[in-house]
Formats: sequence, structure tokens, C-alpha cells
Amino acid sequence: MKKILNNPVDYVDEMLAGLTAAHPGFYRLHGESGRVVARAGAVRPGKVGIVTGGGSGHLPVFTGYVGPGLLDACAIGDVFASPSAEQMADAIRAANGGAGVLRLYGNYGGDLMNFDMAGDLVSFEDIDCTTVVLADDIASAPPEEAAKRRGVAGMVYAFKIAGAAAEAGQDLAAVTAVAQKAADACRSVGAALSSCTVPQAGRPTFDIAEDEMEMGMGIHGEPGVWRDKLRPADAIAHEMMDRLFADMPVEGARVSVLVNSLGATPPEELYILYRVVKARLDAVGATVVMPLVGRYATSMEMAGVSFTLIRLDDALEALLTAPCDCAFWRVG
Amino acid sequence: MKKILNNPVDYVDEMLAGLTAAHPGFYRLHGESGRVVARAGAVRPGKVGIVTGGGSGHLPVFTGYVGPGLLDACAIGDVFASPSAEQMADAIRAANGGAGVLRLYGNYGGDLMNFDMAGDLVSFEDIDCTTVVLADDIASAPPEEAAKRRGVAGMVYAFKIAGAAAEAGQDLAAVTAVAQKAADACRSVGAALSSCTVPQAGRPTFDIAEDEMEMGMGIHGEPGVWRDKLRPADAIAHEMMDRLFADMPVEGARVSVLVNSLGATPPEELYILYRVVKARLDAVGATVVMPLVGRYATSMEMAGVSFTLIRLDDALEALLTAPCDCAFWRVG
Amino acid sequence: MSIDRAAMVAGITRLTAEMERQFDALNAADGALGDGDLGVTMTRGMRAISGGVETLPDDLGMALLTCAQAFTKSSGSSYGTLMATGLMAMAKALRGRTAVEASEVSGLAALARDAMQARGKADLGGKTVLDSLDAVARATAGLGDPAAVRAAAVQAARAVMDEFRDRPATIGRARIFADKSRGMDDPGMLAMRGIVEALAG
Amino acid sequence: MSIDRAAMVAGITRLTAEMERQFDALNAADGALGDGDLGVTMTRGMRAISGGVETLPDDLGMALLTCAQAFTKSSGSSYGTLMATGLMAMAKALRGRTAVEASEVSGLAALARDAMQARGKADLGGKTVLDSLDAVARATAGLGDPAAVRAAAVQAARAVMDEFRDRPATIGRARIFADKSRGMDDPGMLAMRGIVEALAG
Ligand SMILES: Nc1ncnc2c1ncn2[C@@H]1O[C@H](COP(=O)(O)OP(=O)(O)O)[C@@H](O)[C@H]1O
Ligand SMILES: Nc1ncnc2c1ncn2[C@@H]1O[C@H](COP(=O)(O)OP(=O)(O)O)[C@@H](O)[C@H]1O
Ligand SMILES: [Mg+2]
Ligand SMILES: [Mg+2]
Ligand SMILES: [Mg+2]
Ligand SMILES: [Mg+2]
Repeated sequence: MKKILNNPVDYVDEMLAGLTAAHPGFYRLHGESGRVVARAGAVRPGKVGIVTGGGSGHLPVFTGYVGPGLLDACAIGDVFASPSAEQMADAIRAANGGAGVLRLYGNYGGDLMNFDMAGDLVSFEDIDCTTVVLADDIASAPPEEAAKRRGVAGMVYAFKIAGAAAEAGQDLAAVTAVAQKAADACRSVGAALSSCTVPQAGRPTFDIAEDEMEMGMGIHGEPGVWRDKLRPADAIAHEMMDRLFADMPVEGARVSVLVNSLGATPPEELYILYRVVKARLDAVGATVVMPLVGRYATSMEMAGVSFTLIRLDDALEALLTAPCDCAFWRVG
Repeated sequence: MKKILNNPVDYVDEMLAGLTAAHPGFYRLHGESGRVVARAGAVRPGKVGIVTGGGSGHLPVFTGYVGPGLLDACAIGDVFASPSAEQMADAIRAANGGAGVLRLYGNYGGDLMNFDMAGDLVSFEDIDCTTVVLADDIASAPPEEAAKRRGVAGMVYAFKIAGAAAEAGQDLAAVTAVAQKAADACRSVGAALSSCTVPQAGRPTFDIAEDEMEMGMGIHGEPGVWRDKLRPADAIAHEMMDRLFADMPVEGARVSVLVNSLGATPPEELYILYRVVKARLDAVGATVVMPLVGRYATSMEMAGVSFTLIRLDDALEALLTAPCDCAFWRVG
Repeated sequence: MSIDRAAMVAGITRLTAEMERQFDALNAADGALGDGDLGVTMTRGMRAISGGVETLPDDLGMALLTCAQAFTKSSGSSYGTLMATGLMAMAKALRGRTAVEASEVSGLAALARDAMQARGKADLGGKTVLDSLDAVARATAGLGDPAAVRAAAVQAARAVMDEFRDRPATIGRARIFADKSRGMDDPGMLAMRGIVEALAG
Repeated sequence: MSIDRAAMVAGITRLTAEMERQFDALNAADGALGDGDLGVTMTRGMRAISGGVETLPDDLGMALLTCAQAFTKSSGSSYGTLMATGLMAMAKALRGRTAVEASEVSGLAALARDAMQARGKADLGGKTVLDSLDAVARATAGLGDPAAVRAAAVQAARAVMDEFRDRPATIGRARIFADKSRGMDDPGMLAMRGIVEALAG
């Protein structure tokens, strides 16, 4: 896939320059590194802060979800690379309103170490930090090793729910608990059809034949559960729903579902898939609340799709449907 | 590019089934053909209706923009093919609140003939129709032949502005006049990096080498002004701005600008381009109102970008920034 | 020997069969520079008309209106809409009539041509179906004998193809490839030749 | 002959030069199964430390803290963060001291190893930098003579590579290709061998 860029080393900084120039009402750069985006307004004293961070190349994840009812700040790494601990510490400082800060991010080795280190760095500044890590990708480890699973699009639900709790004035323990509850209630599975190119690498991250797809592949090209000929949309959707249902039964439950494009796959195809998703949920008596269909967590120009299912209770549902706003998503 | 689909002949109908299932609060299918989408609610008596129509494969264009403050109904053709006159007539009927209906669509031969024919069909039912056709693609004909230009992403601004005028209770003549003013104030130019595949054709619409791009190419692969090696992002952005400025000077004006992905090109790259767009507008003393950066008018999985510039006066600006809502875009 | 409902139904039957036969040829001709759907457009439209042939009224105007609607319903392609436009123009002229003479064919072809020109805003001489209709209208002008009208129409629809073959396309997607289009038949003219031949029987 | 600020600065200078030399080799080793940035991580970190060498305090604890921060600022890669973690652990232990004896090297290596293990949550024996540090800590335990400590450390950092080469990777992206990784050196262990060699002088 061809990319529109200048010098690859400037990709992320130029992207952030454009993002903040286009949406000054939502985002501002914070700190010296140029790699922390915070909400445009000042931090509300007494509000619990929520920070995230991770590699670039996943817009709207991570940076895009900074905004009212969502995140307070985000540390931004190079494409598919963790930001530094110092940048994460800066994001925590930007999010600090004196009531503590929740670190909410995906389960990847580098990010874990760096957010822990960032916590050490800010502990000298009397900022209380808690951690919730998303590990929603069921294809990345079996249920017995659920803690080893990668974090993928489930992040979007966790950001939304934790963000609403913080906005509502809940304290750090309560925000952390509800974020953990949301993370635990999410299951995702993806299928990739094509690769994408990390600008500084200059060539596709992985190879996949013109008529192949890979079920369960990760958002950086991590191996999935099978690779085979491209199947019809309905067959793909059914298998993904089978896998989700096997991991988390939702009979009679209230759920939300995210049918997410990994980037190049157009909304037309997402809607074709959504027919099956909805029919399968109807068939087990699940009620769909606020379904999301679109590009919520991507890998640049990768073609493919992921489904994320979240099982709701009253508290989660109220927080999910509460207002939020950012340049990429708005609820309420 | 690989596609997630079932039988290609069902692509559009399955897409519409999914779209209406996912967003029943916004969209409903109207009429017998299964190819007309109308707003979920009833038509407000006395409100001017606005209909559009065209080929599928451009989401959110056309169907996506049905909603409060935007369109009332849309007739949907096969991928890149005009809907039938009968379907357009049905869309007009769905949009009719007794105050007349504006047909607002892009300058393509088949659509023109069919919307005219549709007007003949509904004229027996005492529905007054007016027409405004978007012809904003400056690469498709020189200024002397501006009426021959194709309609592209400028449609988004025209939908927004006309929709706000209709919502505000303006009469058919006024809505038509302001839609025409918006159409006249829009200029677009695009650059394509890769093709896309019409499902029933099964192969890419056009060929372009792995290291090439085409400046000015149309959204169905119509030839542009040059094809050459892929250039750096800033060079592409500068040339596109040069071309827009040459066609419509905006010194000191208030403008809005849409930096639009044709599909596969990710938002990261759009923001890299937006830096230059904003700097060029600043340099001529233009004030940017509500810039739009994202996927507003696409060609499925085509890689590439288009810029649309609209020159605003007070009336256009007020209508542009008025509230609107649909599954893909929300203002206010 | 004037044209009445029975003659029209017979013509429809022949034309439907002819379009089925030419399905691939018309798609291929359109696919060379366009979207390749002309065979689809014509077979869909004719099948819809044939399917409703039992209930066609004796009023030839009303019958042609029904035929026109079959095209507006079944297709959004240019040719379908132009066919509907031409049929509607003739329908208006024949409203209330149950028979039409061979001597009127020329005038009806001209009516269709003009309505289609108004709708499609193309010029005569642009290598489109308009040029076929124009040739038929001119070749049959002044003739009254049914056999003579038939022969002149078929001959004109064929000859006009040779006349335009080497000109560049001026309409639709094919216009973009104007140079390439020289030496190729316009698909709409090709379809009209088949229509005229089938109706002439 | 204990290790003081001057010895530390000399070690930093040698290590910085060594990492520049190994830039391509470390990137390539990491690039075989990982993201290929290990040379970048080490040269960036060492350049930052070298750049601030003039203002390093005499307090070895504070000096090591400064070194740790150079890594937390310059890189988000795992190895940089692990380096910072190890340096911080040693910094805490040496707070207020201006000299350290060779006999303490083993204990400091063990401190770093344990802190890095706590941070990265990997197991010993997993073919990572932890195993290099563990080998150094064990090989130097009970030694007090500076030359003997140096020799034992270098020898251990080299020998551990041979010991682990044929085992599968268990950490990071390389773990995904565990089978492929047999027979290949772990890039983090490779970097640690260079670090130990350079510091040993
Ligand atoms: N504006 C027009 N005026 C006259 N004839 C036209 C016009 N547009 C198309 N045609 C005729 O229709 C034929 C193409 O029809 P069709 O395949 O239905 O077009 P499309 O699929 O592009 O809508 C052309 O060969 C030409 O003869
Ligand atoms: N969790 C961990 N525990 C111990 N060592 C680790 C861990 N993660 C990485 N390493 C070491 O770091 C090396 C890779 O470092 P680096 O290239 O910086 O990783 P990445 O670029 O994937 O963040 C590995 O070879 C291994 O020795
Ligand atoms: Mg065609
Ligand atoms: Mg067509
Ligand atoms: Mg690495
Ligand atoms: Mg790295």
C-alpha cells in the first residue's frame, strides 16, 4: 500500500501537528517531548484523570479519544512502538487534577514496563496512579491464559466507560473498578486481509497472498489462528461470532458490539458483516445497545475487520451511553 | 485490494440491510425497490425536502448523509451506477412534506437524466422539484467549461448547508438558491494512489503502478491531469492548494476546507497534509472555519485524498455550523 | 396493414428474444470503454415488458407508457432511461389511438430522438443512439408502404454504423477514451440496430 | 582501586563508543525477529548520558539516577526501560556513596537483575538480558580483586550466550517465532555482552 508522507522519521510529529491544528478545540500538545496530547481545556480540579498511551498508527486509538467524557491525556510513540516512560509521566502530569490518575491501555510488554516506570517517576510528585490493562483479543491466548491476551479494540469501550465515570465525579477507586469491569466484559477477535507499512520500515509488516486472509491476526501483524483462502463475508462473520460466543456467552444479556475496520476495509463491507452480527445476537436473545460500526481502532491502511463484544450491566450501560466528545466520536 | 463480501450482486442490498439495522434511529428503507433510504422519522409537513442519489461505494456519500439538518432521502444505485428514475421518484416522494423537493446531487450523465425523468414521474403527483448539481472537481474541466465538471466531495458542504436551510424552514426557492450558492462556492481536487474494485467487476477499476500516483483522477478512476511517481506529502498538498487557489482566490476570505480520504488512506496521512493546507490558507489571510479531516466521500478502498475548499459568506457560514446529525457526522 | 396492439405484442416478443441473444455482445461492446451493462439493461427492460404483455391495453399510448415504466423501474443506466424517454414521447403522441400507420413511423422516431436529445443533452452527430434514430427518421420520411418502411429503417440503422464507426465517442465514459473509441461501434447504436431489426421482423 | 566518578565517566566514554560501533549489529540482531531498534535504543541512551557527563555528580547514586533518566527520556523500547530500571535500582543502593568496591559488583548486578525482572515480569532462563546479568552476578560473587571481577564478568557474559543460543525466545515479538529463534542470539544478551566488555575496559 502506498503512503502519503514526507521523511518517515517525521511521520508522527507531523501527524500530531496536523491533528492539533485541525482540532484546537479538542487537543493540545503538552510538555517538552511533543508527544503528549492533552485535552484543550484545563484539568478540572478534583476530577480523576485518565491517561493512555501506545504506538502511533491506530487512529482514532489512542490520541483521538482524548476529550470530554473520554481520556484526559495520551502519550504517543512512534508507529507501533511504545512511548517513553518520561512521555507517559508527562501525560500523567497533564491529566492530574489532584484526584489521582488511571492508566488505561493495552496489554503489550513495552507499554506495561513504561507505564510502570512512569508511575515510579510521578510517585515523587504525589500523584496516585492505578492501572487497568485491556486484554480483549481472544485469538492471542486461550481462556486459561487470558491475562496474556493483547489489548485491541476493546479499548474503545473501556475509554468510554471509564471516561464517563471520571466525568461524573467518581473517585479513583471507583473509576478504576468500573474500568476493570469494562475491560473484563470485552472480547475481541480480528481477521486481516492485507498488511500495512510502518513508515520507517518502508515495506509491508507481513506478507499475505492476494487471495488469503488470516483469522485472529493481531493489529501489528502478530500471527493468528489460521491462514487460508479469503472466505465469504457471512462465513467470516459467523466464525468470528462463534469464537466470541465460545469465550463469553451472552444469552439474554444486554451487549454492545463494535464492528471495526482495521483501516482500508470500507464501511460498506462492515455493514454487510453487521447483518450477521445482529442476527447472531438476536438468535441468542441478546439485546444490542448502541452498536458501533466504523473505524474505531485501526492499523493505518491494513484491510480487515475486528468484532468486539461487551456484556453490559446497568452501570456499564449508563456509562456507555453517557455523553462524550472528541474529533472522532461523539455520544449523546 | 481484497474485499469482504458474499455474492457480488447482493453487495448493495446487504450493505443497506446492515446500515439500517445498525442505525434504525437514523435510517429506514422506503418504497418497494429496497433502494431508497429515508430519515427514520416522519416528514415534517411544510419542510422543504432534499433528496440525493447516485452510485454506491462512496459512503458516507450519499446515503450516510440522510438525517436531521441534512438530507431527507436518497436513491441508491449499484456500485458506481446510477439508481433508476423510479427509485429517485420514490426518494422524492419520501422527502415530500408538501413544500417541494430539492434534488441535490453530482454532475454525472446518468444521474442527471434519471433525476430529470424522476421529476417528470412525480410531476403528476403535484410535487414541485428544483435541481442543484455539484460540479466542484476542478481537474475534470477548465474554468471556461465549469458546467462540465464532475461532482465530488463538495457535495458534503452542499448537503450540510442546504439541509440546514431546509431545517430552518426556508422555502423551496430559498433552499435551492442557497444550495446553488454553496455549490458555486466549492472547489475540489483529488489525487489517487490506488484503484478499487467494483464487486461485480471483480478486478480493480484501473491500473496504477506501485510507485505512481495520479493528480486529478476522478472518484471512479476517470483520468486526471498527470500521472507520475509518488511525491512527498508536502509537494502533493502544495500542488493541490496551488490548483485550488488558481481556480478560486480566497485571499482574506472565510473558508472551510475538507481534507478527505478516498478510503484506504488513513487519518494519520490526512493530518500530515492538513499542516500544509492550513499554512497555505493562513498565508493568504484566509480564516478557516470548521475544518473537516476524515473520510467524508470515498471510493471504497481506493487510496488517495481530495481537498475541497468552500468560500463562505455570513449566510453560508451560519448554515454550515448549524446542528446536523447522522450516523457518520454530527455538528453542533 | 396498420400497427395495433397485436402487432406491438409480436414486436415485443421478437425484440425480447433478440436482446437475450445479444446479451453478451452488448455487454462486451459497452465493456470495451464503459461499464459493460448494456446487455443487462436491455434484457432486464424487455423481460419486464414481456412479463406484463398480457395486460397491455389496446390504447397504444397507454401501452407504450407501460413499456417506458418497465425501463425506469428496471435500470438506472443511461440507455434504459433514454429508452424510457423515447417511449414516453411516443406514448404521449399516441394517447387514445389503437392503431398507427407505417407512414407515421418516421415522425415517431423523430419524436423519440428529440425527447432523448432533450433529456441527455447530447448533440446529434456525437456517435450515440440519437444518430441511429435520426438516420431511421430520415430514411423512412415520406414512405407509406409497410414493407418499404421496414426495409428503409433496417438499412438506415445498419448504414449509420459504418458512417460513425471511425469517429470519436463524445458521451459518457467512452468520451474519456475518445481516441481509443475510433474504429469501435457505439454500443447504443449497436443496440438500436438490433431493436430496429427485431421490430421489422 | 575502587570505582569513583572518574572511573564511571571513563566507563561511559568506552561504552558510548562501543555502542556506536555495534549500532548496525544490534539493529540487525533485533531486526531478525523483532523491530530492529536495539542499536538505536542503546546509541540514543548513551549519547544522552555522554552529553551530560560534565555535570555528573560525585554521588554515584545520583549519577546513576541521571543515567537512568537519559534512558527513560530517549526511548520507549523495552531495552531502554529495562536499562533505566536496572540503573535506578543500583542508584538507590549507592545513594550518598562516592566510591564502590569491585567486591560489590556482583551484588549490584543482582540488584539490577531483580529490579528488571520485577519490571518486565519475565522468568530467569527465558533467554533475555536477565540471564546475562544473572550469569555476571553469579560469576563475580565472592571475588574482590578488580581484575578478577572484570575477567569473570566478561567471561560470564560471553559464555552465557553459548549456553542459551539454541533455546527458544520466550519474550516479546521474538517469542512468536520461538522455533525460528533457536540458534540465534538474543539481541538483549548480545548488547549486554558489549556493555560488560566495554565497562571492563
Ligand atoms: N447523454 C446521452 N445522449 C445520447 N445517448 C447517450 C447518452 N448517454 C448515453 N447514450 C447512449 O447510451 C449508450 C450507453 O448506454 P449505457 O451503457 O446504459 O450507459 P451507462 O451504463 O454509462 O449509463 C451509449 O453508447 C450511447 O449510445
Ligand atoms: N520483559 C522482559 N524481560 C526481560 N528482558 C526483556 C523483556 N523484554 C525485552 N527484553 C530484552 O530486551 C531485548 C529486546 O529489546 P528491545 O529491542 O528494546 O525490545 P522492543 O523493541 O520490542 O521494545 C530482548 O532481546 C530481551 O533481551
Ligand atoms: Mg453502460
Ligand atoms: Mg451503467
Ligand atoms: Mg526492538
Ligand atoms: Mg522497539
